[in-house]
Amino acid sequence: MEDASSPPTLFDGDEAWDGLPANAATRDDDALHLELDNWEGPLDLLLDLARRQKVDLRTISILDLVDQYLAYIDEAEALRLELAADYLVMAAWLAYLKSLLLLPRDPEMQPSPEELALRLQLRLQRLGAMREAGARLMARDRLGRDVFLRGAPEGLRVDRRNRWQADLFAVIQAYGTVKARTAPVVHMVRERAVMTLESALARVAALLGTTIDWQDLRSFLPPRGEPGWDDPALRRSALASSFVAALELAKQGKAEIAQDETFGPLRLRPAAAA
Amino acid sequence: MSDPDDLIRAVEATLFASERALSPEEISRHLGGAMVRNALAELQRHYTGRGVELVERGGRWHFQTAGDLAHLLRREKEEVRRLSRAATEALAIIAYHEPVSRAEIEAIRGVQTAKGTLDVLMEAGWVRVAGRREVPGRPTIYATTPDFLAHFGLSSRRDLPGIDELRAAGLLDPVEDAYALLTGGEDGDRGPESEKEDESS
Amino acid sequence: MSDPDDLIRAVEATLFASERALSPEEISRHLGGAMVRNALAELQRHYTGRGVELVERGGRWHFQTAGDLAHLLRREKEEVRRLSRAATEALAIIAYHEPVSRAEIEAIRGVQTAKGTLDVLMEAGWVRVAGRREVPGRPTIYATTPDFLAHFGLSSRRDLPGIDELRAAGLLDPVEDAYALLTGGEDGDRGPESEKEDESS
Repeated sequence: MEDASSPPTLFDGDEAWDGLPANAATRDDDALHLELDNWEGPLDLLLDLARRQKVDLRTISILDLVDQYLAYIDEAEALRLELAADYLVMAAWLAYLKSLLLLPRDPEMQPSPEELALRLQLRLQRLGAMREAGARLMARDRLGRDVFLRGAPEGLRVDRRNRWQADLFAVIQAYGTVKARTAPVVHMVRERAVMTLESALARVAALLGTTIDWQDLRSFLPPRGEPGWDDPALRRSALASSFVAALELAKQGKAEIAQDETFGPLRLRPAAAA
Repeated sequence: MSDPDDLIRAVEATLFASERALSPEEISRHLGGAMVRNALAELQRHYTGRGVELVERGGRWHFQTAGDLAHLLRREKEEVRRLSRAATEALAIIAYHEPVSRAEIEAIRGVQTAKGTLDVLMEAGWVRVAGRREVPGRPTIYATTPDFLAHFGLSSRRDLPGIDELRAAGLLDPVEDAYALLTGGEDGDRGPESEKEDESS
Repeated sequence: MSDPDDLIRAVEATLFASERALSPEEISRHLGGAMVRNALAELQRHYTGRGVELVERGGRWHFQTAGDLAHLLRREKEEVRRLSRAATEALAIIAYHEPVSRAEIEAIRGVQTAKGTLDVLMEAGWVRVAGRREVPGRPTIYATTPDFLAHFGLSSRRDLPGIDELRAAGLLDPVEDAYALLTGGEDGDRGPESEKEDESS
């Protein structure tokens, strides 16, 4: 029932399985017994055993398959091979299925033993189909093994080039910025109309010479009628300068200053000729 | 030998020079917006039967050596990954059923899939995460990539070997659906939703 | 199109897949000792005028993209970039004072000007080297180009507004803040340190 002429290397272990489908049928019995690790679980082992029946999976004898599986498990146990639990679970389930199939049936049973067997058969068919498909894929002309891309492609390059964007306003504005930033800094003080201390001193001293009695300091200021002297800022300046002039004259002993109350009018008169 | 027109020459040169497969849109963009589909068809025809062929893989085009010359070109230093049996089966299941969740892969294989198995396929660039299935638990689902098609010489998933026969035989349907069909029962534990998804992909 | 014989196809595929140019002897060795010279000649004839050519260089053969299509291998992609503030200022100074040396630009700007700033202006095509100033050190001097006038819509440099006009427009007032706002405040080719220098000067 096996085809010993097929190369055993087709099935050379789990790590390098790249072979052809249906190769279970090509393995000899020794391999079957010794290479337990070759199966990817109980379903895989069942599929292998099914393929050994050398019939279409749709017409497989489930009873035969169950017997083969149980025989294999028995043998493995006899050889004290360590069996993974799922192999034993499958064995138990298959033994149960076999008993159901052989015993007089219980018409009430759902699903029936035949349906359970059918389900197993469907699963085996699907796994078998995929294993075969995988093998057919692997056997195709594969890129880098059977067919090759160009060994030394020149490659397509995309050169990125910058297109610089600026507008005239930005350039002109930048120039303005540079000029503004680097222009020498000159501090300009705005010219203001003032009455200088010198002119106030001259005016107050001159007016004081024509005065006999106390006079309000404000009467020493230039009269409002004169051009420019209506400017309140200038008047404040004149008042301040005249006050300082009065203090100066008092210090020189040429004038006397009196103030009757806080913030009251300042009065001024020539110093009594002592 | 007829002289190819400038567009054909340009497409030929672009594909020859490119380090990777190009979609018609990419070629067109590279050539300033020209329509390239006719040129591709013409080139493909021209290279048919030569030592080098122009092929389409997952919507992208590249030149490659002709498959029947593999025996001459096969390199001693094998650069192609040898997949474990588990990975091969998982890849086949993903390719023929995509998108599939890990649980669906395991349901077909009847055994748990080691974490590393899918990693190997993703590292090879053949499988990608394709989102999550909108069912309880929102499992991650997997699908193949354009690189998968290119590596195995498939123009599209329709070229997967035997996929039409497998589909016709119902072998791409879940066991429960096939079972329900065969027994006339309604006892499918998978909804029509996942079924539809299988078909449309 | 005549079907190439198997040897021609094999030589074609071998050269295509090779990572380097091959001598006829190497090809022959690869193909089990076949005589390949006729095949090479036939292939070269076949590819003449196509987008890809078979060429011999120093006794070794390889495929390459046709010379007149080499421009296809490089596609230029333009990126529009705004001139940095430093570059804009340097450009303005060159425009107003040309020809000027870098030291003079720095003296006017009041800050150091990075080498890259002038490079950008030259890359943009607005500034050119206009010789050297015949003073100790013979510094390079810079001037604007006709492209500068064209880009900014000036018929000559005399169209640039004069200092008086700038003043009248308020452009000689410190406008750091307004300027920063207008240009996004970024100063591409200069680090934050020199930027600070800029502010404090």
